[in-house]
Amino acid sequence: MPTITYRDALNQALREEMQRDPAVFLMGEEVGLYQGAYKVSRGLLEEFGAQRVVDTPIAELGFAGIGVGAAMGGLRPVIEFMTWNFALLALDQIVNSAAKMLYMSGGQLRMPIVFRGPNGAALQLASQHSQAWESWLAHIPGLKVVAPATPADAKGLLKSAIRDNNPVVVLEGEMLYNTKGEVPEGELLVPIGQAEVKRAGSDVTVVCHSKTVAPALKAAEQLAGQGVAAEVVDLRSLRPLDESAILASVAKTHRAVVAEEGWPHSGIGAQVVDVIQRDAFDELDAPVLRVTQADTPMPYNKQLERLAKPTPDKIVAAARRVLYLD
Amino acid sequence: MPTITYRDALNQALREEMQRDPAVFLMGEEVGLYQGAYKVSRGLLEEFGAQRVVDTPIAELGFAGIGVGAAMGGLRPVIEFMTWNFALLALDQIVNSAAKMLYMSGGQLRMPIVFRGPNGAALQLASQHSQAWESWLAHIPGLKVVAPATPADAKGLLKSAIRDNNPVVVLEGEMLYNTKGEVPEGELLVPIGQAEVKRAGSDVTVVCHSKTVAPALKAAEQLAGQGVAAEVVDLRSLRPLDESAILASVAKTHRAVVAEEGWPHSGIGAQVVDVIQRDAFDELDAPVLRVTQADTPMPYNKQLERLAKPTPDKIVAAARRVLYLD
Amino acid sequence: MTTATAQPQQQSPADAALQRRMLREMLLIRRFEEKAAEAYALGKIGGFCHLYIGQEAVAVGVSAALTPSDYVISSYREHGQALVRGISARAVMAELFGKATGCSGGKGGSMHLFDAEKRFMGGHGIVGGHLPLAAGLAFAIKYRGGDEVCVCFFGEAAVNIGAFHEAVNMASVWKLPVLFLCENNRYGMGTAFERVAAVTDVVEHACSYDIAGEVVNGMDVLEVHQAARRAIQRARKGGHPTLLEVRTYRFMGHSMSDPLHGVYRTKDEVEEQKRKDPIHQLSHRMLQAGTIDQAGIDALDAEVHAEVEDAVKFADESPDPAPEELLRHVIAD
Amino acid sequence: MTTATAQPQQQSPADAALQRRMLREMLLIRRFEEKAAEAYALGKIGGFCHLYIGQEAVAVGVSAALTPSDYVISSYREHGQALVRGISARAVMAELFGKATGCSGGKGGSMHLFDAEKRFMGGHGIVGGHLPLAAGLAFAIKYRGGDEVCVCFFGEAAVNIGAFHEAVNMASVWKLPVLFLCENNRYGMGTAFERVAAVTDVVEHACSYDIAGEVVNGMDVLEVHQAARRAIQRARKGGHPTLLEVRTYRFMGHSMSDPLHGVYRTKDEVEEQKRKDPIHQLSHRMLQAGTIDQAGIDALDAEVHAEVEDAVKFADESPDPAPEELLRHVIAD
Ligand SMILES: Cc1ncc(C[n+]2csc(CCOP(=O)(O)OP(=O)(O)O)c2C)c(N)n1
Ligand SMILES: Cc1ncc(C[n+]2csc(CCOP(=O)(O)OP(=O)(O)O)c2C)c(N)n1
Ligand SMILES: [Mg+2]
Ligand SMILES: [Mg+2]
Repeated sequence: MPTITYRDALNQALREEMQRDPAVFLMGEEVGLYQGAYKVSRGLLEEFGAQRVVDTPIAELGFAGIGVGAAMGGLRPVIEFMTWNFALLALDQIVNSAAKMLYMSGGQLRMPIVFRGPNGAALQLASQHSQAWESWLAHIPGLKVVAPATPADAKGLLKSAIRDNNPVVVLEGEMLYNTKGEVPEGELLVPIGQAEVKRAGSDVTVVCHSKTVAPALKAAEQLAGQGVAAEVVDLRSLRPLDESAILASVAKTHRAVVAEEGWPHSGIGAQVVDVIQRDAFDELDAPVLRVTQADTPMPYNKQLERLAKPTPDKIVAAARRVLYLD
Repeated sequence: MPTITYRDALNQALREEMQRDPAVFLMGEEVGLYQGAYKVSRGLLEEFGAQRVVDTPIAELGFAGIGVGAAMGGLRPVIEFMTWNFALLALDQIVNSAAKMLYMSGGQLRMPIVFRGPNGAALQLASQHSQAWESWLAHIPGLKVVAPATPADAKGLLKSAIRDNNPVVVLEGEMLYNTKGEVPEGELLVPIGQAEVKRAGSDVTVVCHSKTVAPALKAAEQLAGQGVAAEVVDLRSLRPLDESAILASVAKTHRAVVAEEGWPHSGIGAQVVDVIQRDAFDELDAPVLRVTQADTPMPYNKQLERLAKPTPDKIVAAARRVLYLD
Repeated sequence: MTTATAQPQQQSPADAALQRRMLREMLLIRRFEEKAAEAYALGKIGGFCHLYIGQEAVAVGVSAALTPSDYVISSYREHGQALVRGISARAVMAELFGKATGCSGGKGGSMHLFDAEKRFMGGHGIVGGHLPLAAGLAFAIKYRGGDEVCVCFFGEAAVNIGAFHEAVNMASVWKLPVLFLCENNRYGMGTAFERVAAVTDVVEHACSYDIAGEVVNGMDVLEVHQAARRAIQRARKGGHPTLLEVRTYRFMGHSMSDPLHGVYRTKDEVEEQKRKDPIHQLSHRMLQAGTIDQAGIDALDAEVHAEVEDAVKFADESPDPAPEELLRHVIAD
Repeated sequence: MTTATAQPQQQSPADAALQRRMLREMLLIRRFEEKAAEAYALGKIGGFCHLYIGQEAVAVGVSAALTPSDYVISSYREHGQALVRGISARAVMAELFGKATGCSGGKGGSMHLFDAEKRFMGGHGIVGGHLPLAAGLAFAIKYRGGDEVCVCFFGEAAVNIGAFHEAVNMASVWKLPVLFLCENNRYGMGTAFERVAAVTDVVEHACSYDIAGEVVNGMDVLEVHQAARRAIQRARKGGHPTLLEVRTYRFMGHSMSDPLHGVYRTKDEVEEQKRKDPIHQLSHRMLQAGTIDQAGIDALDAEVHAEVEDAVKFADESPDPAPEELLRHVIAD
């Protein structure tokens, strides 16, 4: 199996789907001539031309809405946000137009559109450029939300998202683009709504997604050295949430830690905790603990930033606590 | 004690604080000449003049940002959103400017600003005009979020919000404006961050806020008829969340239901559940259950809308389930 | 940027037929809205309900310049545009009543009328929110090499919100076949435009985006029609967007829950405007030209009246959506 | 709307002193940015770092027209404006290094420089986001009856985003004392303005909002200075906003991680622009006028060079913020 980067996996997904279906087009800032701010769209302008790889002004609300309108008109837009921090300006179109169009039209207007781009913190980009929006987006009925952690999942989920007849939010990561992984040749479709056990274990479940999968796996490695077998469940899809996969793991381990990049209050982890205590109450041998970003804006200073982020050590500490090891 | 409407209580709070401090001003759509879309600002233009009661164009992002800039310049703005549905357009200014200004300036710039308006559904306003945003807003470090349910809390919390040196989100309710309640004469300040037990009970805790307080009290009444003593805890503040008040009640009842107007995924209720299971794990005799709006956009049809909303019956049913009565 | 004035009418039979149709459509909207107001008072219609009375000439004049494959998209004040687009009075009234037989299955209501087949792309409730959607529909037309156009109706107050500017700029840069049709009725709710806009000639903004701009008298359906035809021509060939400012007036309150007049506008102003009633203007003109007589007008009126009565009866007798509809259409399969 | 051209200079001693100060400030910015680039390459500065090299005349010409009580607010490309506003090179460099001694305590970094005392109201990272803040600062000035003004620096690409239009419209309607200063350096990242803007003369938008508009050559610090003085005059008396379009050019890549040239602009274009270097233009002019000699220029350069060296040393030796700083300043007491 070829080993490629997360960036190239996304690029393959876009290319393959654009080759497959002429109704698919890519729109966003710097996606064409500049080959993408993070080079995810490299080569697409050359292959598909300016009509299908569209550079926009800096007008997130406007071009997100143009994407929604194009979907109403029968196309399958892929809207790239340079980062999700800027998509804050486009939420009205994502929430009020895209997510509600099918419902408020009484089922007449499908909304096959993808909103994608890097989410969460990178390195020292400070508070306005280091925000993780998954809990906001997963809150909205009418949307689907995926957050792939590996190149294979990135390709397979983006391809599924583009073929989906609903608005799908694809949360990528600047810090993930250069990561490498095996990606099977040919057609690869990862179904939306299915979590994956990235490492099996029997002592404690670590639920994670996107950029917290790598630290969760590192933590599992450390825990293994301490005689603790952690099971790492990568949610992959945040809406719909794969509740049965979470519950199946907890039924085995009876203990859980939930890690996420976002802030704690009403985060994804809170919803996962709700699912577990609601449906696995009698299975639980300890409260579920959460590891999140510090409940602060992101500081610029490197040391402070490190303190603010979820890390393997924090996950290990939480796991040991739910195991009553310290 | 005089009995007044929630609307008049807010009006008193605005008037008193504007009389008290010349730096306080009100800005928003229709707040002046039209006396407010929901008449909360009735009479203020006449008393304070057009400089302090400012009618704006329909430009939520712009006037929210102007409010933030005015606060940077030493004023204490109160920004009214005609409804929070429209504030979706202003989130960039609320989140990226207001909530982060103190932090990213290294503590130099305080942000004494209030963002207020009706939140959640009214009657048959359909999907784009019937949304409850508390979980989104409470997610953000740097903000405070309050959601008063009674006229007294509305007055006391709005006054505290205006005097606070941080950005405070005040979530009101179109369906609450006409509700009446006793409001003590003279200075009334309700501290931000304190929940209140609106009805005492020993069998089950019902956590609620804003528009779910009334149905929770109705449910408690029905439950009383069934021999069940429900304790109704009104959060009042959603950020900071009064965790000790929640835990104190659960320590007594060992059972809890959380009701909210928002959607289920990563809602306020999920965070309350997380707090309870984390810090009262051994106290709990049953899983905590949640009552929320249906996980759908709001339909226009009256019957469907009723089905979508949290009701006393749904709260009663959830309470009976956590009591294993059915 | 040119300012159009109504060209003199030589009455060809075609003109006469067109005018007759326009008169009928304006009457239909007027009677429909009057009935909707009654039904609202009776509690049969809920939520917000924004009437179009006074502005009929705009929807009618523009719609007569369109082909069935052209797209129309509008704000929450869209009953009139939906009706002249060909959605039956029954389907529109049933939607206002929230019934399963409504054009949006009872889920959308007054602010969210949809008929994808008729290419009526909604009723949208966020001011300015549907302008990018209109540009997007035009983008899709151009992408597929079609020759349809998209007409976007919106109020003057939307010009103050960012979405207007972002959408118009991109429509111009990409030469999209779209007509931005601003119904300038002078007020956004209780706020006179001049109180909140630095420049009150909406059409001025056409310059900043290098698109065609026109201002027309929205009380004269023929003038509106001619300007719309010019704009749609520009859009169809070559995809040149137009900003068409139509000066009109709303005879009723902003919505059913708002006063007709009061602090923000005087009774006298409303009365004076009512004297320019677009329906009277056209019927008067037709009477003058002898293309219709009073009996003919009365017959048309009786006809639409019956149509609206039937629509109310239909809506009233139609079933509510089934309870399971609550969970349907959240996600498409 | 007028287009200004540099008035002929009769060299009064005052002029000479002002020019000397401007030359020094431009040199300070240039040397500071060069050092910042070095430090970035060494990994002492992280994140995004947007250099101002080539645009020095804009910050310097405008700043020289301000009083200490006037407000300045800017985007993420604000090192130069912060320096000429009087924040020490030490405090700015330390902030870029993320140190406790930085002007934002190490929490803001390159994009979020703040000094409330110096009335430098930040460094803001969302394109267009600080334009409403500028209008708000001007609103506060007018509210208190003060005679200060607020200058808002932003790039031409921000004109395509809604916040620009909403802010300018309200500033005009309310006659706020604000100067919207657009640094038109032709590119937003890798996108040439003409590829994404229907009208490429930013100043055109002044008409749509009935405010004063001027276009000036941003490579000539004196021309910028004179235009800024006129605009600030208009704002101070009577609160008339101005949209000042300054035509300038960035000699470096968009940020440290972006290429200097490539697909979006040619090496030749950059080289040609560098021949218009604002520092050379002013020093040349002063040499001609005999108000300075080469030795004098070298002395100034040596002076600022030492100042920047000191700043780097200071930043390097300063401590990181204490760990407990992570949780401080989230909420004020
Ligand atoms: C973004 C947003 N802000 C506020 C509102 C509330 N609102 C509904 S209609 C309206 C006035 C709009 O006036 P105009 O655009 O002129 O259209 P008209 O009602 O006159 O047809 C307002 C403020 C809204 N729907 N959307
Ligand atoms: C709303 C938003 N969208 C996208 C970005 C990413 N971005 C940062 S700077 C920039 C280009 C801005 O160009 P311009 O306004 O001309 O300023 P310049 O960099 O040329 O000084 C972009 C797209 C952003 N910061 N904010
Ligand atoms: Mg209007
Ligand atoms: Mg630029």
